[in-house]
Amino acid sequence: MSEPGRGEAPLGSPPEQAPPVLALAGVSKAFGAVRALREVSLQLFAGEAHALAGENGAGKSTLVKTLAGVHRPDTGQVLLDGEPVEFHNPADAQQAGVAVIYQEPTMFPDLSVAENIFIGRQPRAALRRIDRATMHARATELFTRLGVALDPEQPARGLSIADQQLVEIAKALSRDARVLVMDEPTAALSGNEVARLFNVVKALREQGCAVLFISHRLDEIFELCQRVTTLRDGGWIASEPVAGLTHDDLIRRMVGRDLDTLYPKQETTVGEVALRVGRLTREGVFTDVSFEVRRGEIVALAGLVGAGRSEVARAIFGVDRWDAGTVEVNGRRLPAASPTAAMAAGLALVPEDRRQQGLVMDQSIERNIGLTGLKTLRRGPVISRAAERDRARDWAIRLQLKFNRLSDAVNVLSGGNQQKVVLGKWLSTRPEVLIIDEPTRGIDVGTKAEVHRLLSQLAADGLAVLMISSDLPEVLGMADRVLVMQEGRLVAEIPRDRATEESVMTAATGRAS
Amino acid sequence: MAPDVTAAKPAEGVSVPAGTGRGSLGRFLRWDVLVGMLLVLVFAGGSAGSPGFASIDNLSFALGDLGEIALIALAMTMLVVAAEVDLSVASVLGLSSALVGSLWDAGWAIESIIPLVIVVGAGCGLVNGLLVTRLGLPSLAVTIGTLALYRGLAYVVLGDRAIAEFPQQYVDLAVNDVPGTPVPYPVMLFILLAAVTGVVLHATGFGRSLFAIGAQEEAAQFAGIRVKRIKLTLFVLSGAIAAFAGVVYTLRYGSARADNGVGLELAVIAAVLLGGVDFDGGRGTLGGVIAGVLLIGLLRNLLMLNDVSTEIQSIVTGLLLIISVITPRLVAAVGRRRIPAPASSPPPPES
Amino acid sequence: MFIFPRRLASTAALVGLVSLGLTACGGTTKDSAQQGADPKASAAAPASADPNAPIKEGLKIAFLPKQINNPYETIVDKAGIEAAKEYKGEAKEVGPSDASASSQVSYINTLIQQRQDAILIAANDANAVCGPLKQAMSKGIKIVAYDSDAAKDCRNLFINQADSEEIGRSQVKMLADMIDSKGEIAILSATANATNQNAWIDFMKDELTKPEYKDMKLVKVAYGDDDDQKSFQETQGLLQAYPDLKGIISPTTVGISAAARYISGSKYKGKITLTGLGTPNQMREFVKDGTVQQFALWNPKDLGYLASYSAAALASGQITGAEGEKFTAGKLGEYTIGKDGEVILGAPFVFKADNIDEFDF
Amino acid sequence: MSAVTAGRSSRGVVDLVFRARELSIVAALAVLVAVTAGVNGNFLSGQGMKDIFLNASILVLLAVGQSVVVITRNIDLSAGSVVGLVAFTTGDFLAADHGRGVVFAVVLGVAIGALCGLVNGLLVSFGRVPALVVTLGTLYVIQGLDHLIAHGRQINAVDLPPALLALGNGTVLGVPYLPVIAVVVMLAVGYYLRSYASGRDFYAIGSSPEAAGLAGIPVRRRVMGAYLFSGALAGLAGVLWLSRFGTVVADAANGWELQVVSAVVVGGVAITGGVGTVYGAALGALLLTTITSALVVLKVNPFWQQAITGALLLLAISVDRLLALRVARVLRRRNARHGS
Repeated sequence: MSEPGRGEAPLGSPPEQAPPVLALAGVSKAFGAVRALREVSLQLFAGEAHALAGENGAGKSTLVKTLAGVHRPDTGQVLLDGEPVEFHNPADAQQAGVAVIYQEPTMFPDLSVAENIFIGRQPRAALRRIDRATMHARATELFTRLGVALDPEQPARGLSIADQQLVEIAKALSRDARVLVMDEPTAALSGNEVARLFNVVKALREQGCAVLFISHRLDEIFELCQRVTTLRDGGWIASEPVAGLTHDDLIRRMVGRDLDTLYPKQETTVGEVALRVGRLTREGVFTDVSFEVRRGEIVALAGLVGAGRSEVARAIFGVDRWDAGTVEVNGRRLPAASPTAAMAAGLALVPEDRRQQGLVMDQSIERNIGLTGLKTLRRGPVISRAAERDRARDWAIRLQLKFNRLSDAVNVLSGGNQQKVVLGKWLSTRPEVLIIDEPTRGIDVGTKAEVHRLLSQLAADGLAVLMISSDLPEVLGMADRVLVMQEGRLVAEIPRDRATEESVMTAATGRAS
Repeated sequence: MAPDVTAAKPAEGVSVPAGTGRGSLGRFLRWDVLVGMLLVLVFAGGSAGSPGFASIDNLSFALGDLGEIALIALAMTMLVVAAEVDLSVASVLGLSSALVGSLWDAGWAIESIIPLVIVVGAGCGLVNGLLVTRLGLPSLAVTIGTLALYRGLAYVVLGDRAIAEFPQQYVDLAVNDVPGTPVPYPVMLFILLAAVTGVVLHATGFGRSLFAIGAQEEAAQFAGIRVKRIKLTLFVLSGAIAAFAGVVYTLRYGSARADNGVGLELAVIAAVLLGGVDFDGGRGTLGGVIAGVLLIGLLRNLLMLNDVSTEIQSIVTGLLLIISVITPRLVAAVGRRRIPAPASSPPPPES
Repeated sequence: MFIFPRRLASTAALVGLVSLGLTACGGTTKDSAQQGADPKASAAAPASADPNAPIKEGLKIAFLPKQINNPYETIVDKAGIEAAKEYKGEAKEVGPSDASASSQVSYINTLIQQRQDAILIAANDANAVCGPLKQAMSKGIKIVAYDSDAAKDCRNLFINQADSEEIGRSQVKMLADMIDSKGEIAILSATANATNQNAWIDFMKDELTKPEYKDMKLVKVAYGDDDDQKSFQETQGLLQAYPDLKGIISPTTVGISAAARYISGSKYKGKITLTGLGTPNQMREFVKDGTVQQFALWNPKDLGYLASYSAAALASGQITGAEGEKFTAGKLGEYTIGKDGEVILGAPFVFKADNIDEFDF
Repeated sequence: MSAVTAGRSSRGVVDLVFRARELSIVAALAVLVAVTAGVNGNFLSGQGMKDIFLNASILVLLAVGQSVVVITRNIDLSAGSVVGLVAFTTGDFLAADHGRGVVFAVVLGVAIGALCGLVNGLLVSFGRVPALVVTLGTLYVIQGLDHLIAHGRQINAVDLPPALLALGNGTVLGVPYLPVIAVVVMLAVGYYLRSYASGRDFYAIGSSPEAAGLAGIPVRRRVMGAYLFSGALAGLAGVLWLSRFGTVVADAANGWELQVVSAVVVGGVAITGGVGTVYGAALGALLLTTITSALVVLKVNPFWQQAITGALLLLAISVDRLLALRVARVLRRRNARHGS
């Protein structure tokens, strides 16, 4: 595990003289019977990066949306420069200088990058016309300030997630935002992209901007922030300087108890080859990718976002077509582009995007778990509801799923529990090879450890696991071998004992070491 | 990958919790149940207030008159559940009618005409399906195109002719009641097919797949469901059923014309939506659709019997349609006060 | 690549089985059906008519036009409803908003349930309405077709506005007079399936085979679908496609007015002769500005009036619909039933600049 | 860094395709007109051109209104029925008293249309129900109202004030009013959508309704606006319909909804929103009308006309899609070559 970076000299305590730029005072928000926020207070000062920590479901997103004007508090106040204000809608909040960067970037794919930045506030020429030249010039200027090269006239469709984040930040910059709220901006980014983002944020902070930063990666909180507010179950736990805290302190505040190790890797005996990928190529996406995964092994596929890792996984599983190469599971070659055949051969893929790809959000837990087993749940031509329910209950118990009823829609579950449903859905197919893409993205610390323990246990039981992750500590903590991809090619294979942050990042960025 | 075909999705500022229809309130106030209750009301009111309404003759006729719409609605329900739509069904019906007429006129045996026409209908559906699944085009746009194309082909086949004089034993099959019952043969066939469709939609893996595709196509694909093939199957099925409905239509009216069934697609879609199937896919019940078909048919029949003008009938149909989509959202809005939005879902109480 | 899934195959098989199961043995073709068909039992006609029977009071009769909201049909039906007041009957007009046979059928059923004494129908499709009409007749309801006939064995009477043959032939004659029987001509009809239109067009074609019209050539039958815009555009197309076109016959009120409107505003005005069937109110402007010299129509009010009385006579037992029977239609006087139960209103009236102002319908 | 160059060239490709969308319609039009004129010189005569433009104008107006709605990822099926309602009610209004002003009639027609649009807009944006279903419902309702008001009556040219009829058939400098009105409306709307912030909002909403809400765009108000505008244009189209045809019964423009949607789709406005221009939609409308006229002039069997129109629509959207897929592939390869 890496040493938490504390490069910046943290300001020990908030500057008491000026009132906070933005503050919440005793804010409560309930949805029906559920109280998402209970009397939460928070103060954001100019020039300060403030972390918001808490498990999924602790109320972080509700808090962000309250600041953004999406939700209005039931009780309590939002204070701007010490004065109570009411944000009726996102536009009000933006007017007040609050810029929010959401977990998933909110782009207009059909509009140009420049328009995405200036939508609703385009520079005007005579007769209130849009002044395109000025707009593009200002966009270019913003990108120069951010130190990135993006073409303002390029359509946003097809931008990488990292680039989309940058456009969002450019948007915030262009508003001269006084408060920048970032809801898990790094979830989809990899090492050097995070570094680039942090440089930008630090510069903003130094210019007097208040930053509210949310991340499940504790290292990042320690690297970037001066103070941290912790929420648990919708309630405020603490607001304190980061300086005096350790990882364990923070986890204890979030979880309310001590956690065992986050990466409970078990030693296993490696068996025969379960998955063999030979010279797999999809034009323009990845080229000549060959590797194998053995039983009992956890192989991590590392690299920057956009290096083609998820795309390889999709092709192996057959969601995308490959143009050349072979995929063998237990020595049997798979046809191209057939998830059905891949499943029959014993493959399972826990996809990257839980909400879009992993789950049918409106449907119940039991239906989601049953979806991969429609053939096995049949009694005659008809699906047996009892069998479906048994299967769901079985996995819910095994995975320690927290739920009310199995017939509840999965969209009422927290992110971690949703990920457990996805796991249950796939493990119930009794796979021999499990491909798991970003196993713990957006999952709180407690559940994260559970997922890791589960993966470890599965490998020990003889499952072959291919894990894709942008979370380097996770890669290093869990993998027996690390494969590194860069620009669509497999560039390095690093065994566990030689894998370090440095060796992986060097390979991923293609810099000669 | 196919773009999402929710052309008609309402623009909305914040995401609407989609699952709230299944909330505690929604459990009892489901639209399809309401439609069923409305149907009972119409029936009871009609029997009490209009002398001719509850007579066997009238009901038998009213049922028979719904035959084609009901048949096509079966396939349409499955399509809409899978978040697709087929606007070309009435044109396939017309093409099928024109083919039946011209082949019959050319001296073909009706026994070979019927299977052939159904195959042609399946072919029409196949074209729709291939354009939607292979090219990833929105089905709304594709089937507006084939709506014109197939109707045009019907005119090419039959032109201005109207063919009549079909063999009596077949006309009888389309018109007469099953002996001993007040149920016309096509309706009996519909009941059988509806039972099969109901089981397929609500109790088989295929049906589960449809709901998953409609609710979240990508997730369905990642779960190993053959999305494209299933959609293709649905379009083929829809074409074949529409063609078969064309045969029934032709025999029932004893007249094959190129313009048979013009505008029927809107009636079918109205019935399906009235039955509570979500146009965005992923939600609906066949029972609701059947209630919807019956409600539209019986209500129209009742209004006619009471000499309510067509204009008012049209207005009533339109209003029912609007109410049918507004009500569930209102119920959901009421439910939203008790159920949190998913975007900010707090942890569920531990079990 | 594409394999029909099993379920689909089984459905197809089911459909196939059903259709096969319906078959006895050997195919049923048009020929075999006609050979095997029972001689059509003539519709339940009472044994005899009583020419002296008075018209019953309180008769319930219903007009079922091709389409409600068609102004021409509205004029006809209103006149019929007025006529019913004269003989103390109750008349009403019901009907679909689209001109389709299927929607007329629903209305026939309703009228049967309402136990009307007589149904007057302008059939959208002669055959499609036949089944339910027979059913109505079997329940003692009298059926009178007007404007557009239903199949002969499904109605008691057909009130023909004018003899179809006469309409067809006279239209050709009228045009021939105006263009000296020379040049290319075209017909702008309503929908391709309109039975009365097609009957007239057949007679027009037949008339054109006569030697005196050897220099007239019918180059095209176009369909305006009784839609203004479509008829308009079809007229344009005709004039462009056939630059030598001398005359157009449009035997439909929508078609002739749209064509006249186009011609009056185009360079073709005065070069092309337009005639056909139209209402005076629609055509007045174009007759006055010289676009149209003359056109024909029967008086639609008389048509409705006659139809109404004939229905009453049928329902009262004065007539049965047999050839040769006579009845009195109020102010219009006595009519005789002709062949196939047809009653002909009279010759169409020709409207010209000097008489058009005498009419308002 | 190569991202800029990659971006520039990819933009070039994308731009070209979008422009190619409109260019290809122009090309198709040119070929169609050339072939037809080759067969029959009359097609390109002054009268022939005038006819084509006159025929297209009303459809162009409706297509412009519809494309604004479609760009916001919605649809307005009730447009045709609004034309019918407005044509009849304004006709009725003017026929009742010749002294009533034509200008007032135009305003009245547009107001009735806007009212219908308002109802649609309220239901779609505040009721949050699928636009297709709502406007299918209002289509039935408006049609029913129209028929109820008309009740089998007919408005004849003689009943209308000459000034109104002159609007439909008169010319300014030899060009008929109707196409002038249509072109002016098209240019104004096209310019507004491209060059005004609120105009860009429509594209943003269609591109991603969720993001639009979060970006502070007044989504409901804009969607309302789109419907209001589409309704008002349908109202204007109704008045022009009346002035052009003079004779109006209740079912004017009956069934036009699908034709309008076809024009918009052929014109390259994506039915999934966010993409397309009103110029494309107007060209699409022009193309569809020209095809109908050309088929008559080419003496194509009238029974083939509808089939050909349908096939062309399918061809248009398929080619469009194939082009888009091709561009995506080119972009993908290019990105791969340049690195990301």
